[in-house]
Amino acid sequence: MSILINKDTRVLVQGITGRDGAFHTSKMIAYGTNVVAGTSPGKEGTIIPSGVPVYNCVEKAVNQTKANTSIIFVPAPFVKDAIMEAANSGISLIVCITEGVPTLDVIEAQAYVQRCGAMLIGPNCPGLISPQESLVGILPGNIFSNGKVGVISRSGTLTYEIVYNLTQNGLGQSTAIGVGGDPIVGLYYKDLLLMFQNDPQTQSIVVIGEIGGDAEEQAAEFIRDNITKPVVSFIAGKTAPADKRMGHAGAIISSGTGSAKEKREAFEKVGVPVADEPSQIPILIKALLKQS
Amino acid sequence: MSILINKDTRVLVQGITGRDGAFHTSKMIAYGTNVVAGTSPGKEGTIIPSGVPVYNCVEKAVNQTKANTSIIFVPAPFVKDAIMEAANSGISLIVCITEGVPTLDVIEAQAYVQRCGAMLIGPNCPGLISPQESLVGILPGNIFSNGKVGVISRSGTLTYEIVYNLTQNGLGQSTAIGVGGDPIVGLYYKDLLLMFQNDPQTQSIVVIGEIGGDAEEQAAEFIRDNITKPVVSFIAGKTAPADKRMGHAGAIISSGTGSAKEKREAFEKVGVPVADEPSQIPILIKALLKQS
Amino acid sequence: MKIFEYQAKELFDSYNIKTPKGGVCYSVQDAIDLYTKYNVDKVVIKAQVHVGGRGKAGGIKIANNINEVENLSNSILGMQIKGLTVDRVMIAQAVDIQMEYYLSFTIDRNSKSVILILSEEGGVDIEDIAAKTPHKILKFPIDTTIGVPDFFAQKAAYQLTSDKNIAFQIKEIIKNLYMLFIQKDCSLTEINPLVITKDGNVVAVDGKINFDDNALYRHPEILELNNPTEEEKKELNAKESGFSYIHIGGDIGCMVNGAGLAMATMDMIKLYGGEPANFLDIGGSSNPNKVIEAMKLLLSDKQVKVVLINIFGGITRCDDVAKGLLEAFSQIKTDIPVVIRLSGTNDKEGRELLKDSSLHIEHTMGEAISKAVELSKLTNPIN
Amino acid sequence: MKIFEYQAKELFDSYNIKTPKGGVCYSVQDAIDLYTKYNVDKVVIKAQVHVGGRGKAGGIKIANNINEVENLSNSILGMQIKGLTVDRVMIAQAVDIQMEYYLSFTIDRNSKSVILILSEEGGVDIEDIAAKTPHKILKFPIDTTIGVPDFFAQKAAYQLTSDKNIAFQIKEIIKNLYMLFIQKDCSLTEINPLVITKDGNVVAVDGKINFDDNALYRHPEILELNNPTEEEKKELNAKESGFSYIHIGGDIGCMVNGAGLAMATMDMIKLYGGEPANFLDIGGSSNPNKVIEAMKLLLSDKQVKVVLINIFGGITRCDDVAKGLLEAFSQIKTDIPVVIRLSGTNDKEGRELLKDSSLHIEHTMGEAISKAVELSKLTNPIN
Repeated sequence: MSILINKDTRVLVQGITGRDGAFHTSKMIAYGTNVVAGTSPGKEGTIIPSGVPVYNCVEKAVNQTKANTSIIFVPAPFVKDAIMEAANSGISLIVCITEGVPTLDVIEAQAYVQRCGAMLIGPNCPGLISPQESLVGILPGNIFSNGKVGVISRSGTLTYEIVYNLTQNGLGQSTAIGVGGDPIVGLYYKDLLLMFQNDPQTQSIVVIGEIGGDAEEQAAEFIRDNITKPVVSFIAGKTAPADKRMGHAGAIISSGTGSAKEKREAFEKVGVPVADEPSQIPILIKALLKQS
Repeated sequence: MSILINKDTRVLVQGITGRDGAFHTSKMIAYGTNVVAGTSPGKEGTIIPSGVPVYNCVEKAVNQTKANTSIIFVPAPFVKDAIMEAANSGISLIVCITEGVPTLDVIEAQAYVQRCGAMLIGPNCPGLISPQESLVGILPGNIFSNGKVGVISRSGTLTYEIVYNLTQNGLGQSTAIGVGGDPIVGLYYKDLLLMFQNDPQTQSIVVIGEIGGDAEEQAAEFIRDNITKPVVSFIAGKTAPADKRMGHAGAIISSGTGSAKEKREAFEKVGVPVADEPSQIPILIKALLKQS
Repeated sequence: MKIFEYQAKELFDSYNIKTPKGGVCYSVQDAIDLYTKYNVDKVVIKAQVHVGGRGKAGGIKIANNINEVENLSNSILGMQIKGLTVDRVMIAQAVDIQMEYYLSFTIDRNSKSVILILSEEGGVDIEDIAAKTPHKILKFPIDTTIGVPDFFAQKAAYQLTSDKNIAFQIKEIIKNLYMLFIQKDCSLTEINPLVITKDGNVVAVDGKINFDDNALYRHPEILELNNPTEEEKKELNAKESGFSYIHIGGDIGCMVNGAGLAMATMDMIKLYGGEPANFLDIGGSSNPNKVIEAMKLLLSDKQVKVVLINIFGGITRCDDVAKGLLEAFSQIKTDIPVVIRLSGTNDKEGRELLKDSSLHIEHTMGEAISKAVELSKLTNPIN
Repeated sequence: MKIFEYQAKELFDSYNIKTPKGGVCYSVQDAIDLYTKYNVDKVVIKAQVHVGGRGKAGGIKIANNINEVENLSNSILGMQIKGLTVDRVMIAQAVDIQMEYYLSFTIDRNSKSVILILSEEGGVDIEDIAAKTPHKILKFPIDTTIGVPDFFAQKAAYQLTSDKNIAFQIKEIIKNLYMLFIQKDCSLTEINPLVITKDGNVVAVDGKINFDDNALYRHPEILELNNPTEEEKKELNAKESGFSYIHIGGDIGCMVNGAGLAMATMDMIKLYGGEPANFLDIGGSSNPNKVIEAMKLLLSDKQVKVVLINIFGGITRCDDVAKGLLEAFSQIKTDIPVVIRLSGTNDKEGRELLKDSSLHIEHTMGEAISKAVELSKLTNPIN
């Protein structure tokens, strides 16, 4: 078992004829992901290199291919509509890769997704992977290996760095998810921690946080009350200046909260060790697993 | 037992300091209704003749008095806001008396009420009564008597006419509800039929319909599939010309549907006798009760 | 409230919905001037009236040159359509039609929301399509909390066409028509036909817009477009006096409190073999002035031979109603017989007050209606 | 994006939020002219800069007459506040303060929505209120599908006052400020203090508005208000070239792919005893031009003694990155030592390609950072 996606996941690519959409569709297919359909308004019936059928509208694509998960590559101004279309059409998991989406668009789209009983990951995220099962995103599949560590991260390459260290040290992953770096995103620490807690394959969890907001502090409280599996963490941005946006819109320390120090303290208070550098993560996990 | 309201109903009057609000508050109290609070922005703390405490906001009124049902008398332009405020503040049954409310306002308010898990009756309705228990509306309490007939109606005085006939013939009522005459209203035939079906006190049901829309046709299908108790009906508007608004905005025959004849046929097809005149209703009920 | 086609066209224009060149003319000279100004060959001349079936009545004609414009506008201006005199026509450029669709937004009682209706069968009455080929009517209920997002309009548009260019234009029209519907509080915004021209444009060739009367208070600019018929003016005056009146055409004038009871009264008159003259709901109060106004309106209908007053006393007590009626009838001089029935709260007291008047007093609805029908059958019912 | 207080005032005005008479001045003469024009006694002269703490820095003064206006505007214009030169001041009529409240809308990560924040403690930093008297901060998350209905704004307003007149004005301000927030895609709309004057008016005496950079494309009128500092211009230029750059101040210049990894790199430099000069995320591609632009920017910082390039190859393969770097470095002439670490997809091939270059090649992040810190400690690191 893994969480959110597995061999049975049937993926729809929204914006499949765009440059990024086409490129990552072929990457996902090469990894073994079951990509069943794509959308691009006005291009229904087009033959594309990956051979995936193209539809004008998500509803029809879902009806004809039973897609249950979508990945969004459409440009930022069209993301809100794309997310809502997916939710409206019965897609249950929506993964939005696009960056630069206006915050109010995300707020409205996320509220609608919730109302439809669906789930959103992202925007501005690398997607997720259940190694050897399914890859829905732009993560480099080759650095992942199947195993028992669940990974949740607000970052992209930093996740790869840490996963690379895990894989090198024989610690495969059940599922790894990049939740996205924007101020407002869909699924977040709490939601995913609970899924990993309930997933029989997952034995331990890595939370990769960064400065800004108080999601890590809240995650710490949640771990204390709900998670019995070992959790380790890394937090980026100790040296970031206050009130500056570090690439991720979410990574702003403002209003005196959201500093790396506060987050570290919150985690350590609930028994979650925080690594000083990415390479320490495998060591911390192994230590905790030995204890338990 | 009755449906929707009973001795335990705690009523809040929205617009209690207005002419109609104040008048009907005293009528409801005289009937025995437990009116616990009223609202009127800026008038919190005012002493009004009925002695009911006045608040600025529904939320505070609910917190302090545990009101669970509200009745709305505010002018039409403010009705949408009043309904949403009630739903937002945890009121579970909202009865809107005001007429002349813009249809789009009702659509938005009703959608919000549903989202909050509350129920709306009206607008443009006389309210409802569970005789000897509670009166939430502007119906003349004295013509009702406690008994076993459930009454659902789109009309006001026509309901009184029929209830008067019932009472005169020894047929008391469990609950009588005027759902309102506008194109869009809250609770409707189906919802209420099901409640009466599940109410132990109710033995038979009177449905008072009128021309316009296809609610009666839908109710007929619903009765066939879900209602085992005897149902009788009266439908007003046989002689109304097409495309004319007969006082009730809802009473327009248009697009070739919604005629009294079609509605009568729909009811008779599912074994619901339709009275030619109001005075026949008690006779039809007695006949059905004898059969069963 | 309804508006004329040319007014609807102007609203479409202001919401970026493409329409053919066109305008309103009150005279033949207007029509000639407009035709000359547009500098096109073929135009359509259309009677502007608030009823359907203009085409069948000869109110829509095609003109190919200035002479035809003169002759045809001359013949349409002043003609009668369903009892209404045509005082204005619309001149509009004729378009090259490739396809005709139907597109509207209206209120849907079942989904308790606004609904988008589409059909590939445009140019004919939607009622006819509904009757003959109901599967050709597509309905899309709207979630007004999210409105009409692009994807929704797009999905609908692709139901009518697979052409990307046409679908894009229809999508935009759907979005704009919805905006118009919401921003102006409409009860109907209809484009029929929505035409695909031979050169690939999507154009609203004819349209109908109705407004929610309850919301007119927030749209003074719409209220200005109102142009009621004589019949409608009577109804509007009644409304201003606090009651509802609709003329029907029989000989038994009715005055009832409550719309449902008023309809039931009309139905029973018919059932008992009589002919109701009108619908009249005087509402809840016992104010004598309202009764006087209502009676005057009733009696202004020269066909009326009997008046039937049917009052059910609820919150308003029957004795108060009786007092109001006595005061009213002390001011109204008429030879027409009046049958009255009072029931409900304090009905005995009410009937007692009226017993010395010239009114026919009855106890039940059935008795009152029997009496009124009986009186209406007398050649000279004046007793 | 941030705007000046006087620009915020103009936006408040256009959303019917009352503000004191006021305007911007670029010179002492402007200030005198405006003071004369307003024809009032007391005015406040406020430095217009994009940083907080103006008051403590002496950038806000009260002037009671024309001489004080001249002297004080003269002293504030040209002063330095947190490294920024004051090139404009705002002159605003002083108001008679009875109460000062705090009112703002901002984005709330937890409720995943917009949030209304109120406090009866206005006129001081909200951070200070949060730290000292957190119970005095009232938060109201907004359901954006319904926005801010009257009842909601009213409920909030009555938390600050029981006066009907004041509550009504605050309610209207709450609704208008929310409209501004939504219609202009703000990330913050703050009124602090929101003043109740002695004569019962509610006035926005100072305000701050920040905009969502991601949404600026739909607000050209807002983009026109932009007035970036020198530092911000550098960052904007970087963004246009496709990477993110923020100056920090140390001596180890960094170039990293990915924001999280870039922050982690800075953190580790510090951990290893070094000082990062900047944050620089070059993003995902191996385009040599981007590398050249980024290197130029890095090296324009004269404090930089070492450059550290930390690349994790994911979808972008390390050998492609290496080719890009080789091409870039063939064009960049510098004596500053460059440490490079390549890991991930095809890292061996990448390192192989670079082995004959003058770059210090390392395998792990730890090794690369150690090396860079070591080089930065040499008085003359040029090898």
